[in-house]
Amino acid sequence: MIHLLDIILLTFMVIIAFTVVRLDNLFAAIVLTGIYSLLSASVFTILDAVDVAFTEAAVGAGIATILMLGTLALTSAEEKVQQGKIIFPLMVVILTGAVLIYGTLDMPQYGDPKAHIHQHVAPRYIIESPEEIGVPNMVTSVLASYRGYDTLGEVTVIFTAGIGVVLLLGRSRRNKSKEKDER
Amino acid sequence: MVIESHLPILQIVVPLAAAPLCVLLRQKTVVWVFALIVSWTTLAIAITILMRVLDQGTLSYALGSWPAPWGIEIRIDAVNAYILLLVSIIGAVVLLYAPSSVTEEIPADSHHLFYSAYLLCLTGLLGITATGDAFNLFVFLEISSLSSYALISLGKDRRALTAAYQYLVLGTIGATFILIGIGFMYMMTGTLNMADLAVQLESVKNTRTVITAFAFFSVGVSLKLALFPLHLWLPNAYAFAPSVVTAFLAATATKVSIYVLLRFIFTVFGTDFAFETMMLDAVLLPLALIGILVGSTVAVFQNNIKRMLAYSSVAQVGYMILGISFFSLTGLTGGIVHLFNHALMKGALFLVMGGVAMRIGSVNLNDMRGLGKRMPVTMAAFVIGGLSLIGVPLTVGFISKWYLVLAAIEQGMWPVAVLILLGSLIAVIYIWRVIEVAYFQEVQPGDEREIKELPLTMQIAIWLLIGGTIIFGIFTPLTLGVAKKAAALLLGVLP
Amino acid sequence: MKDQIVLRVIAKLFIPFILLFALYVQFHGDYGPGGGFQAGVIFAAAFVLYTLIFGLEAAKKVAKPNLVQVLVAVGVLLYVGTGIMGILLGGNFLDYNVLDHHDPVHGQHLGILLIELGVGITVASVMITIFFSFAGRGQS
Amino acid sequence: MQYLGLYNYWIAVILMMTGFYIVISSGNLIKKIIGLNIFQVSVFLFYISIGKITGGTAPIKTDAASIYSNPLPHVLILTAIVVGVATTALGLSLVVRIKEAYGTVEEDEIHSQDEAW
Repeated sequence: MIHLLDIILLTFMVIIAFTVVRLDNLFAAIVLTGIYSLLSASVFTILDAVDVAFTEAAVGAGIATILMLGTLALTSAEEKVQQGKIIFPLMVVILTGAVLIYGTLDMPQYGDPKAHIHQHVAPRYIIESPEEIGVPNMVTSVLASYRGYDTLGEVTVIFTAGIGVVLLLGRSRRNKSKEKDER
Repeated sequence: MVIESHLPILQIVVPLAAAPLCVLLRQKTVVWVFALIVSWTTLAIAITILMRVLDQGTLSYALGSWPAPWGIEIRIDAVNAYILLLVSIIGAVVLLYAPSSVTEEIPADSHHLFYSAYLLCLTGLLGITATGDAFNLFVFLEISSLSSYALISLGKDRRALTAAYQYLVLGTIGATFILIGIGFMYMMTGTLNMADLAVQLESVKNTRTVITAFAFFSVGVSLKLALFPLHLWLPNAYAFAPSVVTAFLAATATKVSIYVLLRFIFTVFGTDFAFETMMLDAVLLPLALIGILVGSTVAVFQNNIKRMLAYSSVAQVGYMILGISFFSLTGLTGGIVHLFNHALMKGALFLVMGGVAMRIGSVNLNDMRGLGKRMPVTMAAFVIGGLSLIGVPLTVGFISKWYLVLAAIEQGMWPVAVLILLGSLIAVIYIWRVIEVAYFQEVQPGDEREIKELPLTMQIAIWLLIGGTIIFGIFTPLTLGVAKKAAALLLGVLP
Repeated sequence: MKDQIVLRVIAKLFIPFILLFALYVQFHGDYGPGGGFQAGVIFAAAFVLYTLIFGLEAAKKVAKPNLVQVLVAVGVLLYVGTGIMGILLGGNFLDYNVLDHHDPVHGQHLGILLIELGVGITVASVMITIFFSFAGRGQS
Repeated sequence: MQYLGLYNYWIAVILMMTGFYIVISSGNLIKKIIGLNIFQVSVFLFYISIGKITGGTAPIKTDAASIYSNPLPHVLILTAIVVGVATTALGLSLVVRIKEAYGTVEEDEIHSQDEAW
């Protein structure tokens, strides 16, 4: 059974995504992308993924939008109207999409409790983790303990991004030009 | 506490923990010495692991002591132990080379961050190679990718920025494709552990979902390994990145991606599915051949020698994929041994170019006139590396080409054998162009500069790799022996 | 926005609550949604707000860039350190059961607390660093 | 009727492809990053959809519930969101530097500058 709200939200997401494609004004596109993230966070809530919804709202709609607007302030707000580069990308996308749709045809029905994904591996997290780990939130148990190594990787990814951004933007431009003079 | 049983995780955690420590240490010489110690420790661990694997068979390490498939597992057999060794050798040798070149190319107050990012990239590559979990592979893939983007962007030329950006976009598309592939597989099986996936996929193999999963995963990985025609990010990235970064990435990054492809084709999906249902060989063989010919030909027309070597890398990736597409023990052995051999020679050649850039301030062919006399030791290394790239006997390049040609003949594919040799002939042309300019042309009149040879650490690093190309070209049991074992393991036959 | 008295007052009122909320999310992740990552982002959001209202210079006085960079590393090290403790106490890497030999479930609690703290510290300080880097670019 | 059960997946595919289209068709470097974001969020939507069980609740143990949705996709996507924002941050800082070096963030203008150089 599909939630009515789910359908409505998803439809809105499609409308927004299509609008972003057509927009030349980058400011509007960024704001709409933020709304897109918020809507997806709402869908995640309906689909029982509250942790993910929380994170997507904070990161996708929050941090990512702020960073994009910040970048916009440092560059330019209008996208140049593009010439002609439509047909090839459209073909690539239609082909890729067709393959994906083909792939969905053998998928278990949405929400089917008998699907393989709910029968193998996951039951242990659901049935035993409250006793084994002693934490009611199973997502926390899996994230921090069963798959704690992934989370270590995740922290390392964030750390890498921090290092990368400081390497790129940490030195002010003034220093750099001074250095050139010295050479 | 038995430290030996923890080697698989130490292989990754040692460089991982060292990266934040570099940030704390700050002082540039201290950081370099520290990173150097770490990278050589990593190498020592890799050697120990390989010896243990050859001795005792597959190593498995359960993280958090959670048994797979509930927890994440590190799983090392002859195939990835070999790749771990390759990555750590290059990581250690390139760091030995690094200080003078990095001082020249990177502002002094960013050195600690640079080495930190370098170690992160090493961590990512080792992590991808060692893991036995499909999603964990994605996470470490992103660690190595993000650090590569940052490292590449540090090149002096502003085109390094656009190259890094282009790589970021294409790399992220590739990673997202991989994520889609993993998601489809996960959906049909409920597991992420590679060994368990292999078992669970058996019953759902002919579903359209798994076929799509395979397609997306392969395309994503092919983007990462720069398989023709998905190689577009590579030439500029290698040409404009700092020399140290180019040498390290050229020798390791694409190799690790090829390993991922091998692992998923042979271990996870299985050969029946990959080669019979999906007819992978029919796709890979022509792409590999076109890649070899186009990559080599374009290389001939480059004036920037780093860029020339980058196009040559596109061709060399073709050779490795060709080895896989033969789907035979000989072919696979050739492909796997070429992973190792190419890393040695291409690493060395890029290190030489780094030295040239440092001394004459350019890697353009026109500026290299008379360089054979001005930097005789360094250019001698280039000549030997070049000969190996061509595939001259007594170098490692010969061993890999020999096996590939043999594999082609075995299958009665004479035209393919001829094309492999044709690729070598084109390599003769582009290597000769450099040799001609460096040895048979006089220094440009008016250029009175005193050009010194490279400092000792750089020479040692270059000659370690060049030494490898000769030693492993003559005494083959180590590289070829392990490659054979790895190929046999992948194909599920006795060596 | 430095001259907007209303904004300044409201910001001063709000920021402590945002920080408090971040701490709540950090330590309540076991029971409800949340955890180190979300907490870190919210914590950083407080500084973003502070910077927007009071300017970059003022913000850099509160969160000194060098200190923040140290914290970036500390978070990762805390995580790795917790993992290595598992090895030192006789288990595998990231094995929390051995952190408390008498009560494995308590060991799990402790392990999760420590690594979530590591995540929170690194995420908050990386986000602040990134924001400062972008904001600093606009000024020079 | 059986295809109605695939509705969520199909929408996810359409959204993915919309994002992918923005990435490969746009010549503006910021717009490409926007596209990557939409592409990735749509993949997240797919993952979360496959974890849903009809009649299930959020995977937080309570006395009131007996069926829980699958927590594993949630964990994977939490990690993937972090990876996504890390990529976005790095990509945007590259865009800022490119703007400083070239004075533009349009691909074709950058290209023509490099040609002339």
